[in-house]
Amino acid sequence: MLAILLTVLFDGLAYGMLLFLISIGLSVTMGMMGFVNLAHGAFAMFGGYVATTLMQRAGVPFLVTLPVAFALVALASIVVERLLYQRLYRRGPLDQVLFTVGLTFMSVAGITWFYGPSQQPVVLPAFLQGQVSILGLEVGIFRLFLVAVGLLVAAAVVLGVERTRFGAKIRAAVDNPVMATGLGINVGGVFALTFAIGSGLAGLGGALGIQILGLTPAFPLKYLVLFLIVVSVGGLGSVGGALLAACVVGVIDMMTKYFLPEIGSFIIYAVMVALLMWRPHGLLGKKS
Amino acid sequence: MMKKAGLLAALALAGASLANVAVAADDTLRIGVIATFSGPYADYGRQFDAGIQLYLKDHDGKIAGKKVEIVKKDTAGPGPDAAKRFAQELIVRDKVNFLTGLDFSPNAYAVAPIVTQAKIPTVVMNASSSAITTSSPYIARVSFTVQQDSAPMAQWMLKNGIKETYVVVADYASGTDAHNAFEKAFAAGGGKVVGSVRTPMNNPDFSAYVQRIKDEKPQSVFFFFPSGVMPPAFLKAWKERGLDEAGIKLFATGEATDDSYLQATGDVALGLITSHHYSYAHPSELNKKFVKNFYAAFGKEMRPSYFAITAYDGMAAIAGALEKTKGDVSGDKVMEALKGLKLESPRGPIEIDAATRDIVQTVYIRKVEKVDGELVNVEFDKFERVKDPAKEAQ
Amino acid sequence: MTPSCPPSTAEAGWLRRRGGEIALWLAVPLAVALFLPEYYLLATHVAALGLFALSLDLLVGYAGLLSLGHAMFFGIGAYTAGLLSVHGWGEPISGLLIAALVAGLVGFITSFAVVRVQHLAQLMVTLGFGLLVFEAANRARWLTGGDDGLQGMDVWPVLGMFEFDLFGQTAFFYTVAVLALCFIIATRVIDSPFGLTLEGLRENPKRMAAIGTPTAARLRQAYVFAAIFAGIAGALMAQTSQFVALETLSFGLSAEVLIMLLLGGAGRRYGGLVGAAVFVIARDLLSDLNPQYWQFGVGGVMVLVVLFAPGGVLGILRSLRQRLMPVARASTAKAAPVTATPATNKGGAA
Amino acid sequence: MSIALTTAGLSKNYGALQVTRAVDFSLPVGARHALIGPNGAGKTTFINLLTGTVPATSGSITLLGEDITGQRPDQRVKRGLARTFQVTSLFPELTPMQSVTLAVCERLGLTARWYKRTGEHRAALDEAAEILAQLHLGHIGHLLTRTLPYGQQRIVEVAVALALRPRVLLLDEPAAGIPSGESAELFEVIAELPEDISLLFIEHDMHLVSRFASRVTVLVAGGILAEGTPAEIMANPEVRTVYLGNSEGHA
Repeated sequence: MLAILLTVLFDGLAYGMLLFLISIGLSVTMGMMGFVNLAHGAFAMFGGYVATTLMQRAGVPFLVTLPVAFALVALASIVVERLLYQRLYRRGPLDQVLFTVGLTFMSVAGITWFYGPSQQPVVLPAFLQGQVSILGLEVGIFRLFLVAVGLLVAAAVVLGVERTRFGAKIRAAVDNPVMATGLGINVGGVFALTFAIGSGLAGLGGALGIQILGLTPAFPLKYLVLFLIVVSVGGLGSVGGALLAACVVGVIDMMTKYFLPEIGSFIIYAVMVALLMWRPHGLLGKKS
Repeated sequence: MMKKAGLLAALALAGASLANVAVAADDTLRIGVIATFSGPYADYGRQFDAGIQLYLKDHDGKIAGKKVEIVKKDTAGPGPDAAKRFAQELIVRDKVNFLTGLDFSPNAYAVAPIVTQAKIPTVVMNASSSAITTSSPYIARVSFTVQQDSAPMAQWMLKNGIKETYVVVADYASGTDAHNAFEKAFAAGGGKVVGSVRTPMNNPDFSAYVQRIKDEKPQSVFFFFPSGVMPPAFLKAWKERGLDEAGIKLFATGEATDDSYLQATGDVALGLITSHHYSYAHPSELNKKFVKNFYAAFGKEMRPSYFAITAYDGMAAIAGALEKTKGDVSGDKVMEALKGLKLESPRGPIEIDAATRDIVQTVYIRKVEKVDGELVNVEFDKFERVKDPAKEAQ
Repeated sequence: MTPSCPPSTAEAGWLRRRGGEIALWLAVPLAVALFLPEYYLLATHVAALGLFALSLDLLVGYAGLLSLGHAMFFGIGAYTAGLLSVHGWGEPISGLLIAALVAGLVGFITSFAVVRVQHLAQLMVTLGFGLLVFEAANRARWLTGGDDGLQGMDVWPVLGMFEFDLFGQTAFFYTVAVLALCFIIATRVIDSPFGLTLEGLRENPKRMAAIGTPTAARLRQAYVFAAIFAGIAGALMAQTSQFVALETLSFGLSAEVLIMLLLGGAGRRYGGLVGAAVFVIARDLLSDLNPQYWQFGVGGVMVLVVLFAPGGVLGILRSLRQRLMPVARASTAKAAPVTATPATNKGGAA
Repeated sequence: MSIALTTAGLSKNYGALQVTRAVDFSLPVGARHALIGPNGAGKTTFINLLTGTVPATSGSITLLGEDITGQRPDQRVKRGLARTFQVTSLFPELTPMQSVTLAVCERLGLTARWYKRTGEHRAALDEAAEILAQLHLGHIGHLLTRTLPYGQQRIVEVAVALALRPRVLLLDEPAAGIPSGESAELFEVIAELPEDISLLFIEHDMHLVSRFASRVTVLVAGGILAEGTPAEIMANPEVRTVYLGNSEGHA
């Protein structure tokens, strides 16, 4: 029984890490600029397609595609941000919703045009397949890999935000953009860079996620709700919060699937509502 | 307000009756296709379209001497309310003589009352919920029913010494049908279903369910998912958790190895045994020709899946019926003609049951193998003249 | 923005103000009937969704209350009307009223939770409720028919006179009539002190509290109103299509109706109707044009509207009008109540 | 003369931090009372305690003989306690006419009424128009608030508060952000307010204070340092030391 519990727990964490990777960017950018970027899932999708394209068309090894996916998506996102998004920062959230959902629709149709509507294949390198047993616990190697990457990124992000000058600027900008500007911080620039990194991470998540989330043009809409749950439950702009929320969501999801499959997604939604009732600003969100 | 409506209703009658000039009896045959052309399941519509176009190409664009006009409507997936509206619009606005397409069962059910009211012959090209043909006398089916493909799998498993199994189905109507039909047939032959789970439709990751199965160690597992994203995900989890190594045998219906997705699904599908009515590798001359022409028309990018073949046969059925009626498209005559219609399809001999307007066909047992680098469903056993078990039961 | 305060010069002024509108309300359906009878279905669809979007406008546009789960009420209305007629009570108008009642009740119950939170949390809580109800309906196959949809509806003739016909003529006029009625009521609500309060809450809840408004109570009231209208819209959809799909409860529909509203212009009485028309017609044309990639077009429209028509279609119309005739500003700035006092008539002219 | 508002031992602590220390304060009916003190003296906190937007840690507040310490802000408003905000807090997309009408409707308990147009509530509209005219805002009553110059927005602040027919009106730096030239005009308007309204206003400019206030309370570090007529306060050495370093004129 304990073994089972641990296995499920671990799978949940692996799943959570994936959600964290994809959602963290959304959380920070929303918390910082209050910009509602519902096209975030599209960036994750692009990451996925970058990876598959490189693997299929150019035979690039899986691990190499990951940093490329990160870089390309980050780059693309800067273009989008400078070209389009920054025009909308002064607009209300509703305009931003309409705009970013519109973008999502376009990207969905666009990807369908290039890649067709169906599932993209991904073949993991042999050394990431199958299971290993750790202390008698059967663990999927790929999921182990996911957890590792997730923790690494989380650590990097936390250190980056806590320790570096740039991180300090980000925190200042999140806490109070107006004051930050007053302190001579180029909030626009800081945001653009943060946005790029966040989107890049989403791209990385998208590439890593193909194995578990699958990859079709419907991706951005299919998982939007999940990402939003992580962001809101975690608390806007909170790295730790996003990590915590992602793990909670992942674990609950796995637990219900294993122990109460007939209940389906009820629990996850109920828990979300309950948590938001209890802490409207998220588990680790700052009161505004 | 109502007074106004009344007044306007009177006025409008003029306009309506104008629009109402009975179904145009000119020299073109209008066929409305309600299917999924966008969204996650867009491949269904694409395959339908290919099958239809191929049939017309093979018969230089004519059916019963009339030139054919196809009107496509996109439901973007299961969308019964949209489907119903489209059906009405196709009949009222586009004045179609036939309705066809219909990939999702809910969409087919929603259309039924409309075509009954309008007496428009409707040929279901995929929707596989058993009761669809009973929901309207103007509906005939050339595809299959979930029960029709599921029950034979159970019988074959029993025949091959598998006495207990664990059932996994997607949590929607067809999933339930498959579950019941399979369990019924399996139990009838002395088999035992030791456990079952219904997985949500939008569920991306099956590892938890598979882990559960692994821990319960059944002799075998039978699963049914709509073709597309779910089967590959399930098979991935299956391999990752090493259930083959655990000695658990896996069976499914052909949706799991839909030729459209099989290549992308990859080696995880190797060795999977499924029951279905069509594999593009079906070794008959007719099918070889069909596949050849298909590739010629649409390139090797896309394999003809069971959606393409049913679409092709759907057109053939319409043609066959109109041949009998000498081109008369009136609903009742056409339906009469469709009843008992026999066709030699690339998938093998098919017949539209005179009593139920549902299809009678051969169901094949296939195994996924690599044939010169390509993953294909190789047929190695079959059940002939299979009727819809659900209707046989009544 | 909308004229939230009508002129005080009572009914005569009312006719002067609304005369054009009434003409429009008569002309449009008449035009459809005479020239586009084969578009009855589409028009009916637009009308029902228009009412749905209008109901959402009360929340998003006026009260500044966010919702991503509004389809919950649309669906509940639809299933109420649907189940009634499946189980033998097909009288449409009473069906509407009961649907409205049920939706309103659910709205009242959930309102307490919804107004306790703001911003993203509010978005997610409404979304959460929506998803839960969807799941429930999906499970309760014995009741709702699950994803096969609710079949076997038998709706009786409207007022015992007008049968629902295949051409959707009755459906069309029935829907338009109900829409018009609801629109009049909604306009009343918007023009009332309560409506003004909602705008105040949207603009500055803190100040509303400071002038002594029990803000939560008012927001809950608005939420219930929105639920009721959404329920009616859903019931209309169910009765006219004689079918209820599970999708009427889906997150997709909640998002779609929000998009419609924003396209048309939130916080404007006609925003919902215009938005629904634009969205549905655009989608219909585009998907006929190209059944595979129409989404690209729809997305494009949304993007362009935000970039070049802030405040939606009506927003751009208004700012155009202002550019053309500067005086219009006074009128659009809801001079309404002020016209009473001579002092401001002077100012208005100035 | 009778008392409009009194506080007894009113205190507010945030943990160890004492922002308001046992303030005993009383505001006579019809008073024109100024509250002054260096930045961070807790003036606005004191106002917030009175209106109930910040709950008191200890002590009591009595409004017109009734203890309101436990009441919600909106309840206190109903009892006749209104305020304005230091940073303009209005309804940008509404007109002054609408804003004031809103306040009047709230006072008359109409804001839950949805079946009758605002236009049909003649009394409310006329009263709103009256208030605007009284504050010389009549001519801009129909313009969107966000389009108004800041000075006028400050007056609208007052108008909205007045519409509540307050017995006690708390003005938090009503002239904040207005060039000192114009601020006098604002206070002219305030000075014209009906006698029976008791005024407590926070103001830095001692000239304005001495012109418009009959009494002054000096708040320092959350406690009352001194109270008296403007002249007495100006003369008070303690006050001067506290204010030492502040620019000339601004006491």
